[in-house]
Amino acid sequence: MKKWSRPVKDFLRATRAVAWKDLAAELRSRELLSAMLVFALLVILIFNFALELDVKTRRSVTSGVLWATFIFAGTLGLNRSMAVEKDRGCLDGLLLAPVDRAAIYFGKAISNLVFMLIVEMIVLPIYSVLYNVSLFEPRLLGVILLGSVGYTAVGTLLAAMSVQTRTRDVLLPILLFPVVIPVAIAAVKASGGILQAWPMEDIMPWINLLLVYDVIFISVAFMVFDYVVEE
Amino acid sequence: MKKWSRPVKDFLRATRAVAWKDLAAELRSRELLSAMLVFALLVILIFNFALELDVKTRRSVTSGVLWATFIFAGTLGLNRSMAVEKDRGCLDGLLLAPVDRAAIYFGKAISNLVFMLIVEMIVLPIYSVLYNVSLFEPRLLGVILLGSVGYTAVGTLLAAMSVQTRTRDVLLPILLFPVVIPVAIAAVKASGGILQAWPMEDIMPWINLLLVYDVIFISVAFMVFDYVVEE
Amino acid sequence: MTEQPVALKVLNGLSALLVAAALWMVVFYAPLEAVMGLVQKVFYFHVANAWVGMLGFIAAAFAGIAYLATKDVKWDIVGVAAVEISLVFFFIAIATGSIWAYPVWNTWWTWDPRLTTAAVLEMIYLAYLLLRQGIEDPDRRARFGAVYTLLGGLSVPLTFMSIRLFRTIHPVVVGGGNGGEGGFSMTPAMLNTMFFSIFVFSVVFITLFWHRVRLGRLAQRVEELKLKAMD
Amino acid sequence: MTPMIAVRKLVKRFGLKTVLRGLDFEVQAGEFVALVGPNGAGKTTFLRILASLSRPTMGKVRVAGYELPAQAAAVRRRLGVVSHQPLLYGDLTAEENLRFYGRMYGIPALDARIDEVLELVGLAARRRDLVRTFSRGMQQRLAIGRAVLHDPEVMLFDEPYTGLDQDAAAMLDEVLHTVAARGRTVVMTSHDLARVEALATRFAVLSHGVIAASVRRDNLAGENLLDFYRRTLQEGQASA
Amino acid sequence: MTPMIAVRKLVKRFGLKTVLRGLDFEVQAGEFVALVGPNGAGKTTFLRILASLSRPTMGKVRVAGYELPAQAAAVRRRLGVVSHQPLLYGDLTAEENLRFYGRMYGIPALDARIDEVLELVGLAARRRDLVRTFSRGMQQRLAIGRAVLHDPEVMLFDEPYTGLDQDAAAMLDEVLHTVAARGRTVVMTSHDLARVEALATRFAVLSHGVIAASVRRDNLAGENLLDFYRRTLQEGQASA
Ligand code: HEM
Ligand SMILES: Nc1ncnc2c1ncn2[C@@H]1O[C@H](COP(=O)(O)OP(=O)(O)OP(=O)(O)O)[C@@H](O)[C@H]1O
Ligand SMILES: Nc1ncnc2c1ncn2[C@@H]1O[C@H](COP(=O)(O)OP(=O)(O)OP(=O)(O)O)[C@@H](O)[C@H]1O
Ligand SMILES: [Mg+2]
Ligand SMILES: [Mg+2]
Repeated sequence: MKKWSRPVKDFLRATRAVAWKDLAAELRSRELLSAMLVFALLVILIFNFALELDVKTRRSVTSGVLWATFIFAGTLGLNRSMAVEKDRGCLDGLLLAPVDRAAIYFGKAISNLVFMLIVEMIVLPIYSVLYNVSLFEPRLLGVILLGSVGYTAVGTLLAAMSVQTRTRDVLLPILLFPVVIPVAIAAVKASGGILQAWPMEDIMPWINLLLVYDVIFISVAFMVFDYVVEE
Repeated sequence: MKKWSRPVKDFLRATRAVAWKDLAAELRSRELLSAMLVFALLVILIFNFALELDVKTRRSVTSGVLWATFIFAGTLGLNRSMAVEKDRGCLDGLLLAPVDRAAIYFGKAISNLVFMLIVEMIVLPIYSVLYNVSLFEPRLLGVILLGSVGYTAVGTLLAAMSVQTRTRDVLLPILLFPVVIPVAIAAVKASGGILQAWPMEDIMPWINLLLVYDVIFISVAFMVFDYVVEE
Repeated sequence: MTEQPVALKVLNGLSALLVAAALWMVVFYAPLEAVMGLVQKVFYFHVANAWVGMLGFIAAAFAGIAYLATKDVKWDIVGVAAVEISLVFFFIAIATGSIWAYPVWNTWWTWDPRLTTAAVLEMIYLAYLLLRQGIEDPDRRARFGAVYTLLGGLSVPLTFMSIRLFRTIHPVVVGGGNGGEGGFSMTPAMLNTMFFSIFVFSVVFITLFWHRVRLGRLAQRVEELKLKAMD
Repeated sequence: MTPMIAVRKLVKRFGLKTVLRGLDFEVQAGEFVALVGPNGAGKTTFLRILASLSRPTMGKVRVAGYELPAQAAAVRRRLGVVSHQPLLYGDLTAEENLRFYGRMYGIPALDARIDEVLELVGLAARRRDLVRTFSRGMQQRLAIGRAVLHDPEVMLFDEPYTGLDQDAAAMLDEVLHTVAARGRTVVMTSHDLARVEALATRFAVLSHGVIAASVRRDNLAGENLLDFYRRTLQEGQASA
Repeated sequence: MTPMIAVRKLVKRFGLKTVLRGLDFEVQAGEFVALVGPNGAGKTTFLRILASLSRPTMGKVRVAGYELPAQAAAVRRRLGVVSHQPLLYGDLTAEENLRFYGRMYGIPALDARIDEVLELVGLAARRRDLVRTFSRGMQQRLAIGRAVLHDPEVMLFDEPYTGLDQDAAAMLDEVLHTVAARGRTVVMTSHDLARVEALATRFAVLSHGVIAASVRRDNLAGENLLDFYRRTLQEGQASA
């Protein structure tokens, strides 16, 4: 393996440091994860009441309900994770460090992604017990990973924006939901297809769409993050 | 009409003053209402994806989707309306005034209720166009009023609590949803019954339950609000 | 600066004339479609508004890029102008579509991918307005606005392509089959009318856009003078 | 003469942490008391209790002749407070903010009073501007206007000079002088001993949860306030 | 000798509002400059530009020999900043906060350096406590530790004394003296002219978006700083 150049190493070090401090703080308090988790369960509960999910309809909507849950709970997590940075002016502290701003973006995005994946990995078995559906399907996990990557890529960017506005308490979901809908659709379709055992060639277009959006979102966010945090 | 005594008059004056200043500020910026409204539409959109609502299932879930929408959008509004009070320490300013704290509670609850009702009155026709269902039914409006009263009664109280915590960005829905579920169920059942033209004697129990919860929530909130805002 | 430039006055008149001409063509020149009859005539305005609206959104994204690259407020004014006008045009497209849908599909609305992506697109730019409203600092407002139009622009191609990628009931007549419910094949006269009304609405767009940019400039002048007076 | 503020054996705990430990304190009508003490001594906590924003854990507190917390409403009517934060609504104009608070206090002839107060704090020209467009100094001015709107008998000021420039500080000095001249009672906290020394008629040092010392300006006897403050804290440390 | 900070014709606009209007400013290595001026003069804005947190609208800014904003990373490496807010994570301990920032700066032998800094600001005993349980003064101490962690050549302090009690202020005085003795360059804003007068080697008055006057302590010629400040502002007004 070729040795990485110094700037690349600095970049990775900074990314790791940012992600590490989020994870370390969370490992201690676990307040973000527990909030996301409780909220996710409440959303499932609300869906349950709202839709009186019965066995027949249940199957066809599983992937939709799951993704809606992830999206709502994810917003909560993104909001909180950025609020922490605004709290005692930490965002300025980050920006004062001699590291590439993209490293800060990736650090935050990684910790957000990890939180989201953890919540998803807990919600999945709970959901499958509650509704008696089997969700253990390696391909499903792959789709969930892809969907979550796209979601947190653009979510981290928009959370960094919304937290700097006057209406920060309400803005994130409003900004995020419409933009992230292509990812959500592709994820719902792909997971639905997998759960209903569609032939692979019907699922692939959706997975490809997911991949395309992941790449687009990551590169756009990477390029514009600088403008979002500078003054 | 009997002349009201001085304390009662003071109480009403303070309640009116609190509600007035929220409404005056909102009338100018309209940012809370537009945020709630856009968010409500987004929630409907997400539900739509999640559930691929088709014409057959649609009818039976209308009331559930509507109420889930109101609940999510309402949380947004409650959060923002209380965040405004924390912003420049205004909550302390309110508490310093020589008025009964219950008047402050009712003032906030009234403005929250008004915002919620306005949003509902805009969402209803949009929803009925989007899903091609008729929602103009005086009894339905009555149920929506009752449900919203219960929701804002307890929501205003819990928002006052959550805004004073460290994790205020995430706490409100987690506190509110489980508590408000009885109201939500009763409201969903009653509105569903009305939309599906159940006989009135099947609907009445739910409306009674709503009334009971409204009374309970208002009186409990009225009694404990003092403890929530004092230190 | 206060007086309208001659070219703009000419455009005003021209726009009025062209709209009249387009109306004439739609009513008298374009033939009646065999199956759908009169409502099909809405087609010409429907497509023209949708096209112009989407082009405006794309233009806003480019203005966003230009703003981020140059930090020249001019581009911010251009961006807002493009978004605001396109929002109206695109809304007209949705409304006319709805009017057309009622007799043809027997519903005002259905959650078809085309309709949904169109609704999402409209929501994105509503969110854009809310975002701007929540920011005081004009630089940040312009920067965040630019970033968001960039993200929003990503959804335009998806909306455009939705009828060509997914199974939908919304017809494709240009460069595609005759799919969908209510599709038809265009006679040359229809084609002429369509292209003419696209041209007409483009001119109307440019006229309005010019007015809006002038308004933005004037508002800026007013701010400048206010600041001078305060100094 | 009954004192305007009378505090006996006041204890305040936050959970297990005891902040005030049996504090005794008295202020006569018309006095201007400066409350000084180290970070975390409990000055803000104490003022919040006097302002009825926080409940004493134990002890007796009387303000303007009324018991706290039992007769809080009567106390609040007679109290003006300036805290770290301006207690203003950003989405309302200067005038609307005062009108709102005026209604909460039930002030008669409110419009005239609002004009008067805006004049006093020098904001008459900006009365129709949203408060969130105000600079920090202007917000602080309006916060002071808000506190004196109902012409309270007792004023509580928590570090009101924080962040103010020389001009704004001079304006506040003037307001404080007017208020004192009209016989109002003032309690103010500050870390700026030099400023406080020039203003107050009495100095009280809050340390380890009690008023460790209290001295009238006339009795400082040539010693400067900083030395007095240092000495008090050292004695406290020695005895602890 | 090239100056440590060199600013030429700096203009900063927020939208249409011009805050800095062609400001010229130079600081030699080892100088301790106090930046004073009325509320809203643009002191914080100026320091944020020097700190690379905000971009100049026009003009040239060089810090430690590097151009801003082009060579921001090089400047940031050599810069220590204390702002109004502590820039600390409440959910991390004192030690973890320093470790995090240490990693961001790529400090070698980090553990030893952290011990040293905690000792310096007097928080060694509280190193494993969460920062959110710290009092305001303790947070400010740690913020100072954070700023000096990587031993920066240039330090920017924005009203660092705000809210500090006498002890904490003395600690900060000491840190500033040590820093100055080691030949570091310091720019500090404050509204407390008395304090500033005792510390800085040069005073600069920021008013109407430019440095209206700048004087070395040796050249104050018996005039006290407050008078100098007042005179400068008046002359500015007269000429405007
Ligand atoms: C509310 C409902 C509707 C919405 C939101 C909508 C939206 C749009 C949009 C955004 C376009 C422009 C994009 C493009 O040209 O590909 C479009 C084009 C078009 N719409 Fe609709 N539409 C609606 C209803 C309808 C209905 C009911 C019909 C007819 C049955 C219809 C027929 C067409 C046709 C023929 C085009 C041109 C398609 C082409 O480019 O080949 N639309 N519509
Ligand atoms: N709500 C609270 N919960 C727990 N502890 C508190 C609370 N409010 C204050 N404290 C603690 O009480 C002590 C006194 O705080 P207070 O704010 O009254 O100090 P202060 O004298 O005003 O200090 P400063 O000079 O820094 O303003 C501090 O140790 C603080 O941590
Ligand atoms: N992000 C911003 N957007 C718009 N205006 C701003 C922004 N930041 C500062 N200003 C304006 O710039 C001016 C200078 O502000 P700044 O905070 O630099 O003043 P200051 O000298 O630090 O004042 P103080 O002594 O009160 O701290 C003020 O009028 C302020 O309103
Ligand atoms: Mg205090
Ligand atoms: Mg400042």
